[in-house]
Amino acid sequence: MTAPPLPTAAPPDADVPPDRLLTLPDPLPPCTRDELLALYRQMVLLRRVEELAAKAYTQRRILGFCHLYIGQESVAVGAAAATSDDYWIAAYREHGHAMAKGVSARAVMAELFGKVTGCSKGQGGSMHIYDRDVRFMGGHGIVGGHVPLANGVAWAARARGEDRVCVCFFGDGAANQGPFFEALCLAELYKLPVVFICENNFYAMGTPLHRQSAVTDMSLRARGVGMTREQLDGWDVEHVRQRVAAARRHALSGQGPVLLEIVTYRYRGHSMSDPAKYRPEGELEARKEKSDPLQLTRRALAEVHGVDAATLDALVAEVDAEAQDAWDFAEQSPIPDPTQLYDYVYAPQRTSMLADTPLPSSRPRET
Amino acid sequence: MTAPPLPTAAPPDADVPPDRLLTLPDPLPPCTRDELLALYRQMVLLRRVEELAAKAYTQRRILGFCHLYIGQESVAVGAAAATSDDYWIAAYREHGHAMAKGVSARAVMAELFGKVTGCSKGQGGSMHIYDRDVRFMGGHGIVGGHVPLANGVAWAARARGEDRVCVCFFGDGAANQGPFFEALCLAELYKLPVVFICENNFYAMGTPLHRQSAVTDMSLRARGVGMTREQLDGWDVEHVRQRVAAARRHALSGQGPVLLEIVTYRYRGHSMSDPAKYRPEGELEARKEKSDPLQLTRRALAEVHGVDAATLDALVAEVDAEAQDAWDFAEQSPIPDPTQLYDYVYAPQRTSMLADTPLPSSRPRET
Amino acid sequence: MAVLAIREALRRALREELLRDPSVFLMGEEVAHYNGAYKVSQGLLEEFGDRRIVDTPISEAGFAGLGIGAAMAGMRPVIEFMTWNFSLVAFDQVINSAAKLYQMSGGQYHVPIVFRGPNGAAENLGSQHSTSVDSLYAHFPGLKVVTYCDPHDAYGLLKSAIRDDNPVCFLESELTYGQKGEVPDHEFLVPLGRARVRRAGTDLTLVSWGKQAMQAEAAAERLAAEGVSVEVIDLRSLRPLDHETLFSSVCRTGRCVVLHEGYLFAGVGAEIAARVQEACFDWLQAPVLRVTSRDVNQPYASNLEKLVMPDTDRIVAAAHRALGRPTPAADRAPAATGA
Amino acid sequence: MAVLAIREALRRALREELLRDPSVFLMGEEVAHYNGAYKVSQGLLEEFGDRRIVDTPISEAGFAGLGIGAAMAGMRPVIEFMTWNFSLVAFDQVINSAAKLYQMSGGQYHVPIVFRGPNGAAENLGSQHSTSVDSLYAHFPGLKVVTYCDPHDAYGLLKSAIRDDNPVCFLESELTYGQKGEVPDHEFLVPLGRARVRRAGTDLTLVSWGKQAMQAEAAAERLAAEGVSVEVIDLRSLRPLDHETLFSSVCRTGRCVVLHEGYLFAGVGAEIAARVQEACFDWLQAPVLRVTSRDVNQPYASNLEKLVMPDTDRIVAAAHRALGRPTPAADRAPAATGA
Ligand SMILES: Cc1ncc(C[n+]2csc(CCOP(=O)(O)OP(=O)(O)O)c2C)c(N)n1
Ligand SMILES: Cc1ncc(C[n+]2csc(CCOP(=O)(O)OP(=O)(O)O)c2C)c(N)n1
Ligand SMILES: [Mg+2]
Ligand SMILES: [Mg+2]
Repeated sequence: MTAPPLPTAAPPDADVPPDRLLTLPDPLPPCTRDELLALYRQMVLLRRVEELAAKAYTQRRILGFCHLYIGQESVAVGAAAATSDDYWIAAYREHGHAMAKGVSARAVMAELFGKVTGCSKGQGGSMHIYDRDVRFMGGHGIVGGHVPLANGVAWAARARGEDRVCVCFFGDGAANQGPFFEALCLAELYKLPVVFICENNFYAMGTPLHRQSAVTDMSLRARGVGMTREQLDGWDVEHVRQRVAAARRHALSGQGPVLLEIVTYRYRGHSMSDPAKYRPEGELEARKEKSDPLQLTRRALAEVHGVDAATLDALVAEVDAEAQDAWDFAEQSPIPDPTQLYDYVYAPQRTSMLADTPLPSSRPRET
Repeated sequence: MTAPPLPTAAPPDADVPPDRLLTLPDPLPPCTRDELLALYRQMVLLRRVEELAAKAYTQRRILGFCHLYIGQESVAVGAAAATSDDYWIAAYREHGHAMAKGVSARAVMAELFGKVTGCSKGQGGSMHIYDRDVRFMGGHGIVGGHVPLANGVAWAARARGEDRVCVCFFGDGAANQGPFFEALCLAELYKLPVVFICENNFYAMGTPLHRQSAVTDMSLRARGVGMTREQLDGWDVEHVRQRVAAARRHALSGQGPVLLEIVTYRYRGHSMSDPAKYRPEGELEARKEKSDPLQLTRRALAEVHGVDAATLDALVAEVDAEAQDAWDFAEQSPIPDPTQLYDYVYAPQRTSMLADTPLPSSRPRET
Repeated sequence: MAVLAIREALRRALREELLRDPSVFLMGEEVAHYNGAYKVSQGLLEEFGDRRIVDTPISEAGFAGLGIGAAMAGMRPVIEFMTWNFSLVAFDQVINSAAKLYQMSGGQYHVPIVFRGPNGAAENLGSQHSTSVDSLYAHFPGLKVVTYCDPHDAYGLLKSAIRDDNPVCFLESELTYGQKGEVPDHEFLVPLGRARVRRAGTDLTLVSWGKQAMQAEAAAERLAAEGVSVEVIDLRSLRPLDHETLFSSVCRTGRCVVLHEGYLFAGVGAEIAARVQEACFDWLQAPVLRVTSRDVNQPYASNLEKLVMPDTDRIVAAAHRALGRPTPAADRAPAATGA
Repeated sequence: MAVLAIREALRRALREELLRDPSVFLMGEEVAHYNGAYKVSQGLLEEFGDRRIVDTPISEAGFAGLGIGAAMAGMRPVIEFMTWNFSLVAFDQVINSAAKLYQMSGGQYHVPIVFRGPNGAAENLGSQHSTSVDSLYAHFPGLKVVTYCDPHDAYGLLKSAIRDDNPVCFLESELTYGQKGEVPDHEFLVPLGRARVRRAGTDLTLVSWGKQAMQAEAAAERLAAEGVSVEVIDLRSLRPLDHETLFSSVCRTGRCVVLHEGYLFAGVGAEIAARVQEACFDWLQAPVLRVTSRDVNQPYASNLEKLVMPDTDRIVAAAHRALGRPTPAADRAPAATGA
C-alpha cells in the first residue's frame, strides 16, 4: 500500500487547496423565443397553481402545512430546463419543483386536496410529492434530511452508467444541518454526480440569514469540504438554466459535485399560517418590483424577442385555465379508499425472492 | 427591525469573507528550563502509564476497548500548559488528556481496572474518564458526539462571566460528522469561547486521511463556517503551548472560537485489538525517528537548557515509579459495590425542589 | 383562579423559572424573535434578552448538545424542539449524552435539562411530522418523560421538570395549546412520577396520558351513560411510572384498557399491559387491551388520518371487549395489524 | 455440510448476493480495506472492487442516507453500522426516510435496503457502546427487524433480508461472530417473519431471539434436569412477528417467560407480554414474565456488568415464578426497578 507522504503543517496553510469556483462557461445556446416562452409559461403555471392552492387552503380544502414557492419560480424552472431528464429531490416547499419537473398540476393539486388521484395517492400531502415517471423523488419534511439521499440516487445513476445527475434542492436554513454537511463530504469524496442547489431565500422560517449563520454566503460551505461552488442570482431564469447546465456538466465530468447557491426570495410566509411580520419594511415590495422572475422574463420576451402583449396574455389565460382545471379535477376526485390503509406500509415483493434460487430452506419449519 | 440589505450574487463571490487565519503572535514567554522539564515529565508520565495500561490489557486486567494516546502526548500536554484552568472535553482516546489536565495516574488506572477508586467509580472505563475537580468533562465514545457539548460548556462559562474557554479535542475522523459541523456553525454564530482542537493523527481507525475526506487539511472545515483557524505541527510541545494560548486569547476576546488542526501521529493501533497493518511500510518508524515529541523535548532540554542526562534519567525513573504506583493502587483497590448499581441512574435532587417556593400543589393527590 | 390556555400556563411556568433562577435559559428554533412557532415563548425575549431566550439555526443535534454541555457546567437549559419529530436528528445526543452522562461519569456530572416541544400527530401533517416519541424516550434509564393534559398540570409539571436535576423529556401537544382551564394564581409544583386519577370508577380502569387523557374522559362519559363506571388515570409521568396508582386501581376494577397515540409495537401501552398483567394477574377479569394509533405511517388524507388515530368509538369498543360485551369486529383494536 | 462461524456464514450470504445481483453493494466504516471491524467482509473488496465494497468516513447519517437514496433509485444497498450504537446518529434517516418513503410516496418508491451490524452489549464497553436497538426499530411500521442465533439462520436470513423489497434492520452480535455451526452447502433462504421452535416442551414457553436464544436453551437444559419441560422459541423476526407460533405454544404450555437483552421499559418483551396475555388470556396459568437487562446504563466494571445482563440464574428464577415454585427474592426479574 502506498499513500501520499505524511504532510506536515509548516508553513501554515501552504497546502491549502485553492477555492474551486465553477469556471465552466455557459454551455447552452441562448434561449430561443419559443424556449423562453415555454419557461415563462411554466413559471406562470407554478404561480397560478399555488395561488389557487392558497385559496383552497383558506377554504380548508387543503390542510396541514402548506409552503408556497411563489417568488422562487425561476430557480426550479430554470434548473428544469437544464436537467429535464435527470433525477430531482427536494424538501417540503416543492410544489413548484414538482411541476417544473413535469408532474401535472392536476396530480399536485389532487395530492394537496388529499385525493387518491394525487401523485402520492393522498398519502403524502403538500410536503411529500413524488412522481417516479419524471424522476421526481420528493418531497421531504425533515430539514436537511433528504440531502444525503441525493448522493445515493447519483450513486445508482453512476453505477448503471447513466448520463444523469441528481439535482438536490434545499434552503439556506438546511445548510446548517449536520446531514447536509455529511452529504457534501461524501459527495466530494466519491466524486458523485450531484448538483446541490441551496435556494437562499434569506429566511429559514422567521429567522433571517444573518441570525442563522456566521457566513451568509452559503456557497462557502463547499469550501470546507473542497467542493466546486458558485453563488448566483436566481431572478433570471435564463441565467439559472445556464449555470445549472454548467454545474451538471461539471458533475458528470468526474470532477465531483457542485454546490450552487441560488439567491432568490419567497413572497409568502414560511407556510400558510405565517404572516411573515419579521420582514423589514419595504423589503418584499422592493424585491417584487426589482426582481420578480415572472416580470423580468415577460420584459425579456417583449424587449428581446418582440413578443407582443396579446400573445403573453393569451398564454397566461391558458395557464389560468389549466390551473383551474387542476382545482376542478382535485375537487371532483375521490378520497382514498379506507380499506387500502394497510397497503402502504410494506412494499409487496416485486420479484420472487426465490426466482433464480428455488431451493427451500434446508430445515422443515418446526411449528 | 432593520437587517442588512439583501445581498445579490453578482459579481460571483465578491462578498466572500476572507480566510480568517489565527494571526495572534505567540502570547507566552518561552518556557523556562523548569517549565519545559515539567512538560517533559508530564509527557513521559502519559506514555509510561499507557505502556503499563497496554501491559495490563494483555493480562486482561483492563477490558473492553482501550485506545492509547502514545505518540500524541505533546498535544495534550502543550495544550494543558496554556489552559490549565479552563474546561476540557475529549473523545475516547483520552487517558492522556485526563492526566495532562491533572487527573491522577492512580485515578485513571483504577478506572481502567474497573475499580471503585477510579475517577468514574468504575462506571465509565477507558472511554469515559471524568474529573469534575480539574474541569475534565470526559471521555465520550460516539465519534463527534461530544463536540456540541463544548459549546454549552463555553456558554455556561461566559454566562457566569468566567474568564475560561472550553477546549474540545477530537480526531480527524470526527471532522466528518454532522454534529461536529453543527457545533462549528453554532460556536461561530454565538461567538463562543471554544478552542476546537482537531488532532489529525492521519487515521480514523484503519482509514487514512486521504480516503476519509476530499480535503486533508482539516482546519479548512472552519472556512465553510467563517471560523478562525490554524494548522500546526504538534510534535513540538512548546509550539502547541503557544498556539493554544493564542487560540485561547482569541476565543476569549469575543471574536469567536478557533479551530486548530494539530498534526500528530499515533504509534499504536486504533485500539488494543488493532494490529495497524494498514500503515505504509516505514511510516511509523520514520515518525518515531523524526518527530517523537518526547525525544524532541529531551533534546531541547539538553541542547537549549543544558539539562544533563542524569537529571533526565532521574526524572524518568521517578515517573516510572509513579506509573507503577498507579498500577499497584488500581490492583489493590476494591471493585464497585453491587448494591450501588442503581445509584448511578438518576442524580439525587441536590437542592430541594421546593426550597424557595414552599407551596404545595393546589390539589390534593387523588389516589 | 385564572383561566389560562395551555400555552399560557407553560409560558407562565417558563417565565417564573427564568425569574427564579439565572441559570435557566430557553433555546430553540424561533423561540425568541418569532415568539415561538406555537407562541409558547411569546414576550420572553423582550423580558429576558437574547442571552436567555435564544434563537438557533436548524441544527437540533448541535443545540441539544449545547444544552447538555451547559447543563453539565451548571446551567438549567430548556431546549425546545419545534416539534419532537425533529428530535430524531438529535436522538444520539439525548440518549448517549443526556441520559448517560450521570452514570458514565460515576455521578460527577448531572444533566439538569428539559427538552420540550409538541409531540405526536397534529392534523394532516403526513408521516414525517406525526411521530409520537413517548416510548422511544421512556425506554431509556437516565431520562424522565413527562406529559400533561390540562393547563394546571402543564404549569406544575414544567416547573418541576426545570428544577429536576435530571434530563426530562417534556411532551406537549400542538392541538391543545389553546385548550383552557383553571390554574391557581399562587405558585405550585406538580411532582414528577405521580399519576392522577381524573375520574373514579369501579368497573374498568382506563389508562392514558397527554391529550388522550381528555379523550379517555369523553369515552368514560359515554360509557357512564351505558351504566359502566370507568376509572380514568392520567399517568402524567411515563418514566418514572406511578405503579401504585395504576395497580391499585386495576386490582379494584379487574379490567384495564390503555389508550395512547403512537405505535402499538413496543409502545408505552405494551409496558403498561405487561406490568399490569404481571402485578394484577389474579385480579384481572379480562386481558389488558390497548387502543393506539394504527400500525401504519400517518397518511395525509383526512379520512385515512382519522382512521389511524384512536377515537372514542374504538375506546368504547375496547371497553366493551374488556367487559365481555359483544363488539362488532370492525371496531376491534388493531392488536396484530400491519407487521 | 460445512461448519461455519457466524461471520463466515454472513460473509457467504453477502458474497452470494453480491454475485447474484449487481445492484447489491456493501457500504460502511472499515468494510473494505480493513476487511470489516469484525471481519465479516473479509476478502470482499478484493473480489468485488471498491465500487461495491465501499469504505466511508465516519458519517452514519450521511451514508445511511446515501444507501436510502440508492435503494429508491433501484439498488440494493447493505449498509453496515460498525455497531448499532452508532445508528443513533442516523436514527432520523432510518425512521423518517427508510421506513416512511414507501408510504409517503403512495407506493411509488420502495426502499430495499439492509442496515446491519452488531447490536447490544459486548463486554466492558460502557454505556455508550452497549445499546440494544431491537425495540427502537421494531416500534416502527415500514421497517422489518430480524436477528439470528446460529450460522444457519444468519446465512438464510441475511439473504432474505437483502432480497426483501423493504428496509430491514439486521441485528448481529459481536460476541457470537466466532460461534460455529452447520450450514448446508446448497443455497437456501430463511423467510422473514417466521419464528423457530428450537426445543419443544410442554410446561413453559421461553421466548427469545438473537444470542439470548442460546442462553434460553441453556436455561431449558437446566430446567429439564429439574423435570421441567420448556419450549424454547427463537423469534428470529421481531417485525413482522410470528404470532401463530408464539400463541399456539403459550396456549399449550400456559406459561410464558420472555428473555431479551436491552431495556425492559417498552421493550419488545413488553410487546410479547402484552400480546400473549391478550391472545392467550384464558390459557395462561401465570402472568407472562420478562427477564431483560436491568434498567440502568451499562457500567464498565465487570462485576456490575454481569449483574446487568440477563443470566441463566435469572431465567431459571423467572421460570420458577411462572411455575409457581418459590424463588428467593434476590433473583427476581427487575420488573419495576430504577424508574
Ligand atoms: C429537522 C427539522 N427541524 C425543524 C423543522 C421545521 N422547519 C420546517 S421548514 C423550516 C425552515 C427551513 O428554512 P430553509 O431551509 O431556508 O428553507 P425555506 O423554508 O426557506 O425554503 C423549519 C425550521 C423541520 N421540518 N425539520
Ligand atoms: C458515531 C460513531 N461511529 C463509529 C464509531 C467507531 N469508531 C470509534 S473511533 C473511530 C475512529 C475515529 O477516528 P478519529 O476521529 O480520527 O480519532 P482517533 O481515533 O484517530 O483519535 C471509529 C470509526 C464511533 N465510536 N462512533
Ligand atoms: Mg430559506
Ligand atoms: Mg485520527
